[in-house]
Amino acid sequence: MSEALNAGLALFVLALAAWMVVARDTFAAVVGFVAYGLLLTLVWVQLHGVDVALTEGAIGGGLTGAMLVAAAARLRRTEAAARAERPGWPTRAAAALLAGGVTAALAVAVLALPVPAPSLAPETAANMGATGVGNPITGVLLAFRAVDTLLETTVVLLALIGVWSLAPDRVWGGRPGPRHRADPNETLAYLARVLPPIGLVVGVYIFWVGADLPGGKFQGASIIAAMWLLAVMAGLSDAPPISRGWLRLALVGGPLVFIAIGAAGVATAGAFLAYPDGLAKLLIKAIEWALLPSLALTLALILAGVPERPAR
Amino acid sequence: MAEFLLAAALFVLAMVALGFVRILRGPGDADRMMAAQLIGTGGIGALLLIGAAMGVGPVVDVALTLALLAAFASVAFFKAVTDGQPDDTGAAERE
Amino acid sequence: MMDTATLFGLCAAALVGLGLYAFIVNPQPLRKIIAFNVIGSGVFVLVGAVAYRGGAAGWGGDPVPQALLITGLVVAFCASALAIALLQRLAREAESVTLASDAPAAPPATPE
Amino acid sequence: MNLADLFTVAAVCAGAFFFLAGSVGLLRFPDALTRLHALTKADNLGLGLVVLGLLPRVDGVLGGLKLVVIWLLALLASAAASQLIARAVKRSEPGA
Repeated sequence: MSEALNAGLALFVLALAAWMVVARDTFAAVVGFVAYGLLLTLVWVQLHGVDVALTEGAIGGGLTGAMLVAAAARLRRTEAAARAERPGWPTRAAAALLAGGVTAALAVAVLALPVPAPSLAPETAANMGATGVGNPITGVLLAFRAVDTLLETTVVLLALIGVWSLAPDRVWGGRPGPRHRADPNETLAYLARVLPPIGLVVGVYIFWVGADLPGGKFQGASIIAAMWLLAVMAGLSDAPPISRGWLRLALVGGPLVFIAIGAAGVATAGAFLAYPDGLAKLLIKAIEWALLPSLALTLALILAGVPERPAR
Repeated sequence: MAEFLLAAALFVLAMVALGFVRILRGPGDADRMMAAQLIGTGGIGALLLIGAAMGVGPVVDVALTLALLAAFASVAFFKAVTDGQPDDTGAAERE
Repeated sequence: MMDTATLFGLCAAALVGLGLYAFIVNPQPLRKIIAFNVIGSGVFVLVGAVAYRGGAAGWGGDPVPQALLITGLVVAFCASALAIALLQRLAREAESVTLASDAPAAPPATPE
Repeated sequence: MNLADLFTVAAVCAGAFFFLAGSVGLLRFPDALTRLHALTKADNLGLGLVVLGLLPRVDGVLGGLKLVVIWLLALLASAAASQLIARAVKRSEPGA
């Protein structure tokens, strides 16, 4: 039965991907992508990647879906002009050939994967004791390959700086996104009053449980960011002007703590991002607690968009 | 029992695939958003069944996250369609 | 029947192909961003299938590639957000989102 | 197949039936608002019955509570989303 479920899931995911290719209207393709994100969450659970399923659900299902739907609706007026530039059949034939070739090459590679599957799981298991955390993925993210996570938090920050740098000069330092005003006793305002407190509790729970069970700061931060965004969309709160000092300090606070602890590792444990033995769990906790607010704020501001309104 | 739960998950997934047909055919954007909403709830149902069949507890946390963010796409759709002005029908009812 | 890893590995290969075709053929830039996300998720499912095969020591999958996948998902989201912000600024400035190089020169952006 | 398993099978089957009803309603009904009606009624009830069916299999009261919270959140999300979609439908129909 599990094979039947996997086959059904794979077929459904491919059908959605094919729909996104052939759909005439961008909005229809975007709705297909929202469903595609949800189905991928199920694929990750079938691939025994519950942490990845959690991340896909929070980021792929929630944040990316909302972002694309909003963008598709806003770009509707440019739709007809853009669609007119559909390439002729020679280009389409060449593209199909290229895509078929890439798929065939990948399929051959998949079918020729080495039979004793190479795995780093035994080595990870052997060294998990030193990290003090139970969840192997948190161990990998914050101890064995901590430099990846450090680079990632800086990439997220750079993405935010990239989005901000698109602001027209006259509103530089202003507030991101349009001012959402909503009828106070409307459905959206009600949802934005009820859901965020629950979402905050769930976000912190998923962040907290991440040490020993699937979860962690990225999933928790994206849930908290989504909740704040809901309040902004309902007009209950407004994005702060990007020129505020506290905001910029909060954004860089997490990565700075990460770098500080990493640098301290050079003196105490002989290498950048090495933790002195016995202190690993404490330092990992410190890094995670410092990163959570910065990540949540960065993800939320990336979604809030390009500054459009003067600060005042 | 696990086999039954997986069969039920497959059945729910098939129902959700029916909803996908509405995405294909749906004349209006609203129909497509409804189908996305159905796929969200169906996805949560299938996830819970798979988690129960596999006996993996944390899958319930994944379903919790999906349930929390289920309405997000529809909110974005509503904001984009009404591009932000407060709804006047509410006002009309209040007079 | 095929085992799970091969099934999803082949599914991933097909996703990458579909995404690549859509990326080349669809003229609308937002469709290209979506197609690029499909290619990305195809690659991620491929890595996920490899991680699934590496499951040992009591875990369902090899934690190292799964951790890299989580990093990849977050960065892919940020890249899509930046691409969409660029696209919206282009739409506001040029009133059209054509990527065709021979498009008529867009009217100079009149300060609003 | 002790009593709990029988209860699970019965409740999950009922839940699956309502998912079927919701999907068929989404496909067969003539216009957007009736589809919306069928959709929200059916799939919430379907999810509720699935959660009910899974309750005896869960370990501990906390796990059961979490399942019920998931259902309530899905109810809230579905209710709010259907209100918003319905309002969007009314706004887009000129003078409807």
